[in-house]
Amino acid sequence: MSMSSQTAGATPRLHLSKDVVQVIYRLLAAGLLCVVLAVVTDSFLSTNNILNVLRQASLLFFLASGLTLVILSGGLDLSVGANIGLSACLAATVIKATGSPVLGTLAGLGSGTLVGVCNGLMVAKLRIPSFIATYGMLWVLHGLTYYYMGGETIHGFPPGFRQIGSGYFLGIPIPVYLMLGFLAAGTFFAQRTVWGQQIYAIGANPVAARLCGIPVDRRLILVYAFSGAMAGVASLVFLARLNSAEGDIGEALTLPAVAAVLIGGASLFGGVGTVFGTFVGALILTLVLNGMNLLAVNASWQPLVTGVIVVLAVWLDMIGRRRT
Amino acid sequence: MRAAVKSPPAPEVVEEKPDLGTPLLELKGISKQFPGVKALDDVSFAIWPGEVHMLLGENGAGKSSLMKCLCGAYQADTGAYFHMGEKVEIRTPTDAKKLGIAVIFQEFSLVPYLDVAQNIFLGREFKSKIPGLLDRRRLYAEAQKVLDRIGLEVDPRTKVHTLGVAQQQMVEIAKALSQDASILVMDEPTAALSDRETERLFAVMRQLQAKGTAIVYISHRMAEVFALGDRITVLRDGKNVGHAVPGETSPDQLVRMMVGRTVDMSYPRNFRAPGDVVLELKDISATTGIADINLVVRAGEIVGLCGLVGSGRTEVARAVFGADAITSGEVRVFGRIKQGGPDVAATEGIALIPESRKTEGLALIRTVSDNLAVAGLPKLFPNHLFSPGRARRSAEALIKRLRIATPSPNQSVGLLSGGNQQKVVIGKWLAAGARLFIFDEPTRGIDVGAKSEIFALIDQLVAEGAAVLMISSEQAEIVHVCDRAYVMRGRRIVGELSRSELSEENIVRMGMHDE
Amino acid sequence: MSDHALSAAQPRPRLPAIPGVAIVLVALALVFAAISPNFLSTGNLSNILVQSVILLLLAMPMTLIIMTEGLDLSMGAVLTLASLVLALTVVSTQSLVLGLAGAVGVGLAFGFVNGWLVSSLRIPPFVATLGTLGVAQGLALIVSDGQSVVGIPRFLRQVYSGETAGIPNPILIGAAFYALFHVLLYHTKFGVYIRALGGNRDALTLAGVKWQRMLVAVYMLGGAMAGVAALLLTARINAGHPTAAIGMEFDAIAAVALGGTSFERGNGWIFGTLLGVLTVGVLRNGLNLMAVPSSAQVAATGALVIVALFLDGLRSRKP
Amino acid sequence: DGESIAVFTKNQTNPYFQAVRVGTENAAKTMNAKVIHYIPTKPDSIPEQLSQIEDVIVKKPNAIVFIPVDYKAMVPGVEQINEAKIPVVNVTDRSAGGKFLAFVGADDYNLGLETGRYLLKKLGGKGNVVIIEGVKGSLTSIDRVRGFNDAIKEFKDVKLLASQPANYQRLQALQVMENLMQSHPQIDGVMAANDGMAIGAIEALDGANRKAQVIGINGTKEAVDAIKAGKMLASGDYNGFVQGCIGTMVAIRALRGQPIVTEVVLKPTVVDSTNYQPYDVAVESRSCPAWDQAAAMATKTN
Ligand SMILES: Nc1ncnc2c1ncn2[C@@H]1O[C@H](COP(=O)(O)OP(=O)(O)OP(=O)(O)O)[C@@H](O)[C@H]1O
Ligand SMILES: Nc1ncnc2c1ncn2[C@@H]1O[C@H](COP(=O)(O)OP(=O)(O)OP(=O)(O)O)[C@@H](O)[C@H]1O
Ligand SMILES: [Mg+2]
Ligand SMILES: [Mg+2]
Repeated sequence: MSMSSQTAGATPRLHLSKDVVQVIYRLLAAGLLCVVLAVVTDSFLSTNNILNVLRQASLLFFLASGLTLVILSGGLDLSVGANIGLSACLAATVIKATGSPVLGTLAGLGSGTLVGVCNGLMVAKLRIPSFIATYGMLWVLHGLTYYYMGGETIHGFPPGFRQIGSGYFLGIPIPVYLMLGFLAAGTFFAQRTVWGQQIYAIGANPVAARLCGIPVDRRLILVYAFSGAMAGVASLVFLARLNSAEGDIGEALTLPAVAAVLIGGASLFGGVGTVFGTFVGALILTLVLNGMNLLAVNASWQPLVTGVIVVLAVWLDMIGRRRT
Repeated sequence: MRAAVKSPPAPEVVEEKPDLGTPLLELKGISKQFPGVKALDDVSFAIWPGEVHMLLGENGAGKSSLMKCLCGAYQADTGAYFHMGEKVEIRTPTDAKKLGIAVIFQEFSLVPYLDVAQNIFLGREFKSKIPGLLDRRRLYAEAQKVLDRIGLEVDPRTKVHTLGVAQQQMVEIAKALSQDASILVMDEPTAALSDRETERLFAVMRQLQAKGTAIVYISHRMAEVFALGDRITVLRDGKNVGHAVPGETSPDQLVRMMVGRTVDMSYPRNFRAPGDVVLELKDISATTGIADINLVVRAGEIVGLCGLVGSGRTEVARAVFGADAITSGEVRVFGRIKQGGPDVAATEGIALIPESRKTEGLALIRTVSDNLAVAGLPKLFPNHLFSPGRARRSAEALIKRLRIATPSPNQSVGLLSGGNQQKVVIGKWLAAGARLFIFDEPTRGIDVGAKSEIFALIDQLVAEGAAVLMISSEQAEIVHVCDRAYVMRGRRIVGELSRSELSEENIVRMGMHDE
Repeated sequence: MSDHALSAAQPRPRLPAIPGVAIVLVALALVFAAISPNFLSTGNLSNILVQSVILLLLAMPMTLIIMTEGLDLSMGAVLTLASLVLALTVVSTQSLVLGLAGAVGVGLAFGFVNGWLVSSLRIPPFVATLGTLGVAQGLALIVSDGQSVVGIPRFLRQVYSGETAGIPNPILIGAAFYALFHVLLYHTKFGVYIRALGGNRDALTLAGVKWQRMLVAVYMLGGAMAGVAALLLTARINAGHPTAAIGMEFDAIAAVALGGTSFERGNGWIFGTLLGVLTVGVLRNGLNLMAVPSSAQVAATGALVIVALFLDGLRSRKP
Repeated sequence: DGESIAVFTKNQTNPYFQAVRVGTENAAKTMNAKVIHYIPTKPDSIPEQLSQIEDVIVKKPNAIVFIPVDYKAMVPGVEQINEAKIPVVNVTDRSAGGKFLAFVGADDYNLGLETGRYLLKKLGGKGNVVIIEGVKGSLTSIDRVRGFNDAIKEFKDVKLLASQPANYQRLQALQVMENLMQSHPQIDGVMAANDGMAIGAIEALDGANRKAQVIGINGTKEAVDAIKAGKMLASGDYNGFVQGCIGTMVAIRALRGQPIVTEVVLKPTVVDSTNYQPYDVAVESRSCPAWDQAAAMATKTN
């Protein structure tokens, strides 16, 4: 990406902040998708289906929100999916062994965070490029999980624990509340705290950030730890929702999570993006899959349609931003 | 939109066109609009063969933009080009090349993992007899010739990313010279060079001039303007405000044309008795090669650090700031031993203004406001909660104080002119409330007006009790501004000059004294 | 990216300039040779080489793509689709040439689309190729209807299992393409521009080079190589299969990274990629010979990548 | 004695293959042989299993028990094993080519058919059903779904609403089911091509507070628990454990020159709330049938 073209693309003329403009465009895209689906199917606009979409999006969002901060800092975390697998299996074991959902929750969050910290240490201290460090971590985690599970599954958890995945409060699924909570917290952290600002600065130019006195290593470790912790959250919601743990539980989710962040307007070069954008990105991806299921699109076509929509969404977004 | 101050009308200058026959290249009525900025407004400009044409103006006046229009990097919104009287189109760099235009850009256009020779001949590779392949032998032979011509002693097979800033600048120059162009544009080529390389460059320029090459030269160094220039064009706020001839104009007059007011270029200082020791280096050696560095900076002083390019000044600055690891010796700041990286340094009140603004100083994709706030975040927001409004107000104050020309605090820093970018780098440390400032080439690319303001600012900082260590390749600056200076050679300190001993001759004598 | 154009001089290396991947490769080979008596047999070594060729064919163009600060996530899916097209064509026409043309054609088409999305529409490579990954995968399912394509004629299998002058064909093919890529990267304009595409695109613009076309060409090269790899893959599994090579792009990316090519600034080398591919091959082979459980193999693969890059990092600490 | 048997399975994540592996180990232990497992590090990877075959040939085990990750694409690998003259027994998925000592498996089609019929009978021969398919193109999925469909054809009043794949993945099955429930207000029965997907569907139904009868295939511990708890109707028994046992026994007996059988296709059993007890034990604590029993199940002998 050439400097002039890229930067030229990102400059609004008005005082309307860049982020706000991005978000508006992306919401429009999601809205358009909704209108299309509402017109071509009769079941899309039911309350049930909307809640359904939101709950499915929440699983993706947990992963993607952690990933957003990593990508903002100029890195990538490919290990989130594998992290879910390990954390879910550990949490499941602990719940089974102790009967205590609280201890299980702590185990899931703890192992997720620990993996994240390891990623952070590799990236910050050993200076291994994040793509590679977390890709290596992905394999290590898979290996550990496969070894630990030996091809078995763990299933059947106490109803109290299952609430966080399949429960409702005031008619709205609990994961949706969790999603909105993390959306608010993530947005606040990124936009309204000094640490968040420093993460943006690191992503935009790590060398300059270091020479500005930002403790780059510590912030990076924080970012990866957060991403790991969010994988831990996702693993718990998965566990509670699916009522069983198996080794490859999160495997298929890594690329969609990255896609959600990128559709949300973040740049893999770092320094650009918002948590809210990621939220909309996750929503768009989920809507596409939901729509295809509602329309009973032949399964062979699903990857193709998803692929085209991912590219279209990002392209429209870029045009939108260039216009401003 | 631009932040220029209201100014009295510029003094009247002779507006008659000298009768020199048909210009080699003439630009008429060039305008260029960027979002929020009218960079060029109906500018006309002409160059004749064999002349060195100085292009002057404040930071952000539109000099680089004009040259980018001239070489096809930007497309002008309106305007026409005439080559030897004939109307031509310059829409792409290729068009410009065909007309024999070569450019040395203000921002480097080098490829880090190609070697020096490949960079010099990028886009003009030599074909081998075997179709499709390259003639590498010829490439290195030709490159060696160009390097010899400008006196750069670097193996043409060296990868460019291993070179220092000055050497990269020389490669950039070599790249333009190798094109044997009839029009050569040089955008602040000497901003990163020391006197020795500069001399060499001037010699080459005189040869070219003798051969009939037209040279457009942009510089903020007044001495160069008068030493080299045949004719001068001054831009202000994107407009051509007049022509001048060096022999008939004084520096003061030129400056007034540029900035629309009088600027005191003697950089007045109030020398005071220094206070407590703020920085003390004892026998510092670092992985970067500097050895046995001893120096002291007291509160209320500006201490210079001079020497040739590559003498290790930057490395000393980085070692103090903790950016490079120290292998032996100790750094004392405010009497306490300092250990740790730049984050520790920043919390202890040290500021480093690095030499390379693009790679080390700025987050180019972020806004002016973001960049100005980033070093001062902990100070501005002690409770860790960031407030965009507060950051913006702080940025607006700095933009005013440093007179940064930007359409708004929300402009991406990458879109500012070179000098204004440099001001942002300085500005961000003012917000951090540092008490020991290390300036590495702080005035690189900064116009004369801004320069005197920045020195006034530095003077004010020391008056308030701050301590300053300043690196500059412009010896005149060191001589004018510093209380004392250390001279470096071969990565060691070879001497100290007190205020009374501080003169350009002494610096050169100490720093150059070759083995 | 070009914004971070040129860093200041880097400190001199403190360790000898041996790339991490070479250290790891030699160390692995020594360990396996010591533990497993079969490891150093000619049969086994040729085995490793033959097994590595398909990955090498993908990893080499991936190296170039990564050097342009790009990425091609669609490679595995395109390889799969090309393999199906090749199988279908060969089965119906009995012509190897037509089949190969079809496979390479599919690869070129996808390469062109990738390149166009990246260079003209300026869609980030990760997103663009993630999109075409889905398209290729979908098409693979559609043309095959989820079934394997079988009935591959004998002559196609011969391409993979045959020998020429006593050397297995895949090794010859791999060597020939390695030579081609070496020349391409170090002795042609294209190679110079690839580095510049990643290092400083503005420099190319200013030098009057139409780099958009170059970028499209790089991705098309990747597609074409996926087509060539499809020939070997189809011959190897004697079938076309809709998931045969899904995910192989990540193996290729890992091999490239293992080889020391960086994701930024056009810094890469093709020999490192060869070493990276061989290291992965040696590791898998050795662990299989030692009958190491699969779960440990999985973990070892990850650890290996990390270690090699860590060794590289030790050598050239960033300032 | 002490023969080494290389066992190839498809992946490390599906409990079914774990059952097969435990079966092979159990049989080998009682017969004083040892097994080494080869599992692709990437689930179901064709090139990787081929590479593993090549590596194993270098090591020359005494015999191989082989589940191809793809029954067609793995034929060249089997041919290499044949060339290396290593005796090999085919388990679970019947390879499309190559020479084997024997095939030990279950009949996916009949399994699908019987389990499907069981569901439809329980529904009283009428109602709306959906099918959740496995990985498209995999033999098991194709045959099981064919069986489901043929069962549906036998009942005129049963309507097939949709047939969607969820790749043998629990989460995908859950989401597919959630989405199907949106467009189909009345679903009476769900036929899933394996237990994991069946459980995923059950979770989706629970989440929406809807009821339907769900069947799966494989007879895993998890399914048995669900049947016990009354959440799942039935699971077709695929009995990987026994397949592993018999496959290994055949291989070892052949090495020792003892008589063997050449084909065992296990009869489908539908596990429901009336007959789950034998399945309600962890695979690790089951034991292989004696050879007489195994030989009695043979569908072909030489
Ligand atoms: N690509 C661009 N997009 C938006 N604004 C631009 C762009 N390039 C230049 N400008 C604006 O145009 C004005 C003129 O810039 P230019 O770089 O020509 O100044 P200059 O005279 O070379 O200054 P300096 O002495 O600091 O190098 C500045 O206000 C700058 O911010
Ligand atoms: N003798 C040398 N041979 C080759 N390169 C050298 C030599 N000395 C220095 N350099 C290069 O020049 C770069 C600039 O040197 P350095 O930063 O140490 O000096 P400086 O005094 O700060 O110069 P500058 O004017 O660039 O700030 C060094 O990093 C190094 O790469
Ligand atoms: Mg300029
Ligand atoms: Mg310096």
